[in-house]
Amino acid sequence: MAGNVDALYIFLLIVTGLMTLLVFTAVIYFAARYRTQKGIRAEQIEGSTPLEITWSVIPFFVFMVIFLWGAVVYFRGRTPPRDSTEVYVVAKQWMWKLEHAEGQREINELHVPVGRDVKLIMTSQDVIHSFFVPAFRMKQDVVPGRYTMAWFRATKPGTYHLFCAEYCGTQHSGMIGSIVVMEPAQYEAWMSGGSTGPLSASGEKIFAELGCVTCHRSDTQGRGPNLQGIFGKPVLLEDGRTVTADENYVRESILDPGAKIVSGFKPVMPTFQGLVSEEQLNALVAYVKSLSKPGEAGPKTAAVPQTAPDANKAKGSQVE
Amino acid sequence: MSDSQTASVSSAAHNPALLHHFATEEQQRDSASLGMWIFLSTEVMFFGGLFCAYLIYRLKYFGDFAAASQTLDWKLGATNTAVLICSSLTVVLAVWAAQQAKRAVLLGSLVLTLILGFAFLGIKSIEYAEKFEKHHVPGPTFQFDQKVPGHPDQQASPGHAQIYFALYFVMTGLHALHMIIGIGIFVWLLVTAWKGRLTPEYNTPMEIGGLYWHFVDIVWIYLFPLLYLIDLHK
Amino acid sequence: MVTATAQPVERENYLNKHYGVGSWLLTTDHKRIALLYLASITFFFFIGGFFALLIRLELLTPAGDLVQADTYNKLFTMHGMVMVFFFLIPSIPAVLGNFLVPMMIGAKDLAFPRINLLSWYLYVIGGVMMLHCMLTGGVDTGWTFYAPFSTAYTNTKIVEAGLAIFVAGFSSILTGLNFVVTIHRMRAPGMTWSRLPLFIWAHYATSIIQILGTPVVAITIVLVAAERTLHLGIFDPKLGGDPLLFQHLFWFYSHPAVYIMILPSMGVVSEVIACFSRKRIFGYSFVALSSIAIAVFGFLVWAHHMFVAGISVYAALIFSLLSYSVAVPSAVKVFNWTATLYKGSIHYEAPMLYAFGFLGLFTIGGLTGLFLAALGINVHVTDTYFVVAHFHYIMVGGALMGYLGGMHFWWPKISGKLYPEGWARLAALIVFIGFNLTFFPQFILGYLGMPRRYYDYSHMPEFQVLNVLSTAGATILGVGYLLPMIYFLWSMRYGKPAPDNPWNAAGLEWQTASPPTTFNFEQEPVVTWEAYNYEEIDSVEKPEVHVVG
Amino acid sequence: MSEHSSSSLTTYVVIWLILLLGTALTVFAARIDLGPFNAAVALTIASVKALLVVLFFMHVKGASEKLLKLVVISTIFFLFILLALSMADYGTRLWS
Repeated sequence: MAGNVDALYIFLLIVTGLMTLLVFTAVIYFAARYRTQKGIRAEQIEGSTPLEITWSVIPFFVFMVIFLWGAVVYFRGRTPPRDSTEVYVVAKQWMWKLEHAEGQREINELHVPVGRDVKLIMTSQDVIHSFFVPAFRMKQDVVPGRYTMAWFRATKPGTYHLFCAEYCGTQHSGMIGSIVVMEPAQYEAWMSGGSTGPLSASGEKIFAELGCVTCHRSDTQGRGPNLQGIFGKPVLLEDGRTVTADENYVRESILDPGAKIVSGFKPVMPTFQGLVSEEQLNALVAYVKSLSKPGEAGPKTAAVPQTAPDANKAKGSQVE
Repeated sequence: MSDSQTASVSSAAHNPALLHHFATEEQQRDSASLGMWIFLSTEVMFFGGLFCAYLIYRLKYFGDFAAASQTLDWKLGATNTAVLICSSLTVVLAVWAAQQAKRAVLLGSLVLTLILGFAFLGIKSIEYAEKFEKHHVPGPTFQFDQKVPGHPDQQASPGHAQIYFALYFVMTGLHALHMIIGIGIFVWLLVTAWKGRLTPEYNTPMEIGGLYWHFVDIVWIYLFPLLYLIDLHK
Repeated sequence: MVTATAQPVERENYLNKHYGVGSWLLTTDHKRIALLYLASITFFFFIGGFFALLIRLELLTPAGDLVQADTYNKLFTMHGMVMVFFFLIPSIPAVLGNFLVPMMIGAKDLAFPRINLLSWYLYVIGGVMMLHCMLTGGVDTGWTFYAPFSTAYTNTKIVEAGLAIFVAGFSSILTGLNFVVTIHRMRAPGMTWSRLPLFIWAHYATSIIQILGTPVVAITIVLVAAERTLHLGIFDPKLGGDPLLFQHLFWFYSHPAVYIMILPSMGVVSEVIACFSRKRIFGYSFVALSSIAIAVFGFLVWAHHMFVAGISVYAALIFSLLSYSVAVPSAVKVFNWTATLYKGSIHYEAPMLYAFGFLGLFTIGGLTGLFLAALGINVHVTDTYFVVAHFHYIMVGGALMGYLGGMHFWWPKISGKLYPEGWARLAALIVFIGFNLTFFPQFILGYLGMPRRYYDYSHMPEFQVLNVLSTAGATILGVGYLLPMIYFLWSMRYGKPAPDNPWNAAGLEWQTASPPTTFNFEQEPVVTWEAYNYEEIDSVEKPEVHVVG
Repeated sequence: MSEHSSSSLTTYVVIWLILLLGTALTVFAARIDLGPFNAAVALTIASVKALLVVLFFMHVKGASEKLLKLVVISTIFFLFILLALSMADYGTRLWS
């Protein structure tokens, strides 16, 4: 991604450099050449419509090239590839809490393998933050009350800056961290420790604890829709609209169940606003998502026994 | 302020209302009228920000907005609409009377306008009082327990209803503030007219005061259907 | 049009006609109100500048060692609020515009002199509220007030600062209203639209923005204050609100507000370049209409401040596309000014040096705007020092260069005295060098990834060199800004008396006395010539114009 | 505008009656189910009423200059920009 942005950046540097050179040369040349001299009067020129059209239209077309190029780069940056590794990000004043789909939790540090697409599913617990990794030319505001997405693919192992780029209060400049990009083998080694089981497994547990299973059953008898295989699919709503069941849809359905009623169901679900933390929500979303993964009819429950997380690898493990 | 300092322009001599920096009365009147129109443009954008917020949330939380809207009494809203429309008529009559030098009509229309203005505010305050009783005023005491119209089994979200009431109070409150200012202007106009200072030659204050009043009326013409009549058929 | 030599006995003028504090505080003379504004905005400029200096000093070293984090956050917030709402927005319109708009169109005063005075009082009330707010704790949200930080999290004086800006906003609205009515209704006989100086066109365009944009930010501030005190939920996601709605409403005004700052400056530059090239502006009607175009298109681009904020990608596309629409008229202006120099007879007096400075800085500022409007690059550079550098090039490089150029150009008219030309040229040079040294490194900092509003960068020591350069530049820049204030004040007492038309310039304001009489003209002017009739002016034999002090 | 006579009085009364009728019509339309068109109908009626007030009560129709019309139209234009471009975001955003 960095390459795409830099290419456009260099193109813009050249274009604007030429424009600057043009204007500056003309100004300096005219200023020197036509400095006031005794006996020589200024020559009055009214203007020239062809010239005006020329210097409106040519820049306009140059601008359109920049626009289109910029739009292409932007679209690519906004569209996570389908099979990305997923990381859930919860921002709060003033730290980053990151949780891998595989269950590893980190604070202010994110370990990723080189060459793999990583999708970030981000939300904030309080004010607006912004997830900014200059080396990846990637930035996305993290907004409370909803998910925003971003993705990147690191191409070189190393440690890169992670900044909060949206002003968020006193310790805004302390809300920094690092992205550690590792060789796949190292990454696998790192991943093997410190997990309390996949996020979807904790999601399944919460799903059971909150009693969601009583209505959202895996057959057609439930009072709520069967959630098997719905993720990523269009959902027909009771008012006739169709929406795609993405992360934000699942999130909204938990927090504001009345907003989008699935066709054929009654609005009986109570809201879980204030009852689940952002981390628990992420786990629930990961669980619902796992119900749609091919070959993964349900998550392998508690594949890893509940062990204390390795302090070196995952510094923060407590859900508040 | 400094108009008494000079009388350099010849035509200024016979009209004390002509300010020194204008060449003619026509220039002065046209300036005042244009000034009021531009001020009203500002006012449109002032309310525009609120309408924008209202529009977005209404589309997003339509059912909850409908539920909240239906706790309002549309009959009172409609009455107030009629009251304001009548007051617009009396205002336009007052402008006409000032231009035609019909003193009795002028004074009568101004008094009627004021009565209608107060009637509007009276009805509005009855509505506001009801909101306080029902705990529909946004803030710590806010309570809302209504079903979404057309969905007898769906409880409307109190949070979203609170947004409706927040916008309701800001919009109608701002409108009421404009009404109060308008009443102030019209009291002043009544005094001016009583003293005989509004003449066919000089009635600019009446004209631009009228423009202001009509604008406030127009705002209400939009507020009424937007706030009171959501999904009323359900 | 005779170059009047200074007369031994001072003629009666707007400055000496009345004396006493009351004659100033109750004046309805647009020229005196302009001076009231001049004094008040200069005061706020130095307050804002002081904050800027502290910010730069803090960033000299990576660690946060000069002030506390909270203090730093308040410093950049106050710097922004004071500079934007209490200096840049009123600067050229309320001082030079107030002074010159009636004179340039041959009117005795603005259409509503008392409203004009009211504007100043509103400005002062807003300013006093802002000062009070700053002295009793201040605000730490950044001048952008983003919700929900401003509405639910910070414990600083949001409501008070918001109210101050609300009141000052009405001052701005009323100034714009006054200008539009004046330009429509008060033009002297013969002063047709096609004969208006470009300064007037620029102010007309500016006024449109003030009238239509300011009320939206005013109501937004009301909503923030209400939300903060009553927890309505309009911008609070916990209660169902959308924090992005705040950003939409805020930028609907605050993007066009940049054009409130830059358009009048462009007007000044048009006047100055024409005068010191002794030429009619190349493509007059295109320059005039491009001002209107900038004002109108300026309203279509606001969400380019929000490309990474979480708006829909389709909206981002639309706003990126529209953002380029505003670049075209800006480019047209630059090309026309450049073309005006061609075959001119160019003088290098201080105002012209500022105009050259404007051309250079505005070109860089404008072209870096192309980077920010390009979606792909915006993602990387937004909310970094790249943006900080970009908008300072426009708002300080552009607007302030124009303001200073205009102050020098019209100072003889305003004060009746000549400023010391040598010092003025030196100051122009210092400002130009200091400015570039301060802000050019910030473009690089931004692309390297330094986020804005960072108090402490001790984990990124690689940013220090560029920050040191920037702080060094700021010191030079500070000297450059102090100099004009000193010699302007000096010239009021010791300067040589100015002739009525020291630059031998076109325009009605130069055909009246320096300083002008209370009602500007001895008799109502009748305009029979086109704007910038330098050919006629220069064909009258007269000694070379040189008024170096 | 000095030639206002009894004919303009008639106009005022007629407009007044139309406005009252419009209000009644709005209420009536709101009470029948027009599907998605309820809001559109209500806003259309309101806009017609507002237009009548502007043209006849605020005398834009009889105004000798085009300037007032320009002020009205450009104000509506900028209001439209505010609403339309905001909706360009909200209308195409998948709601959270």
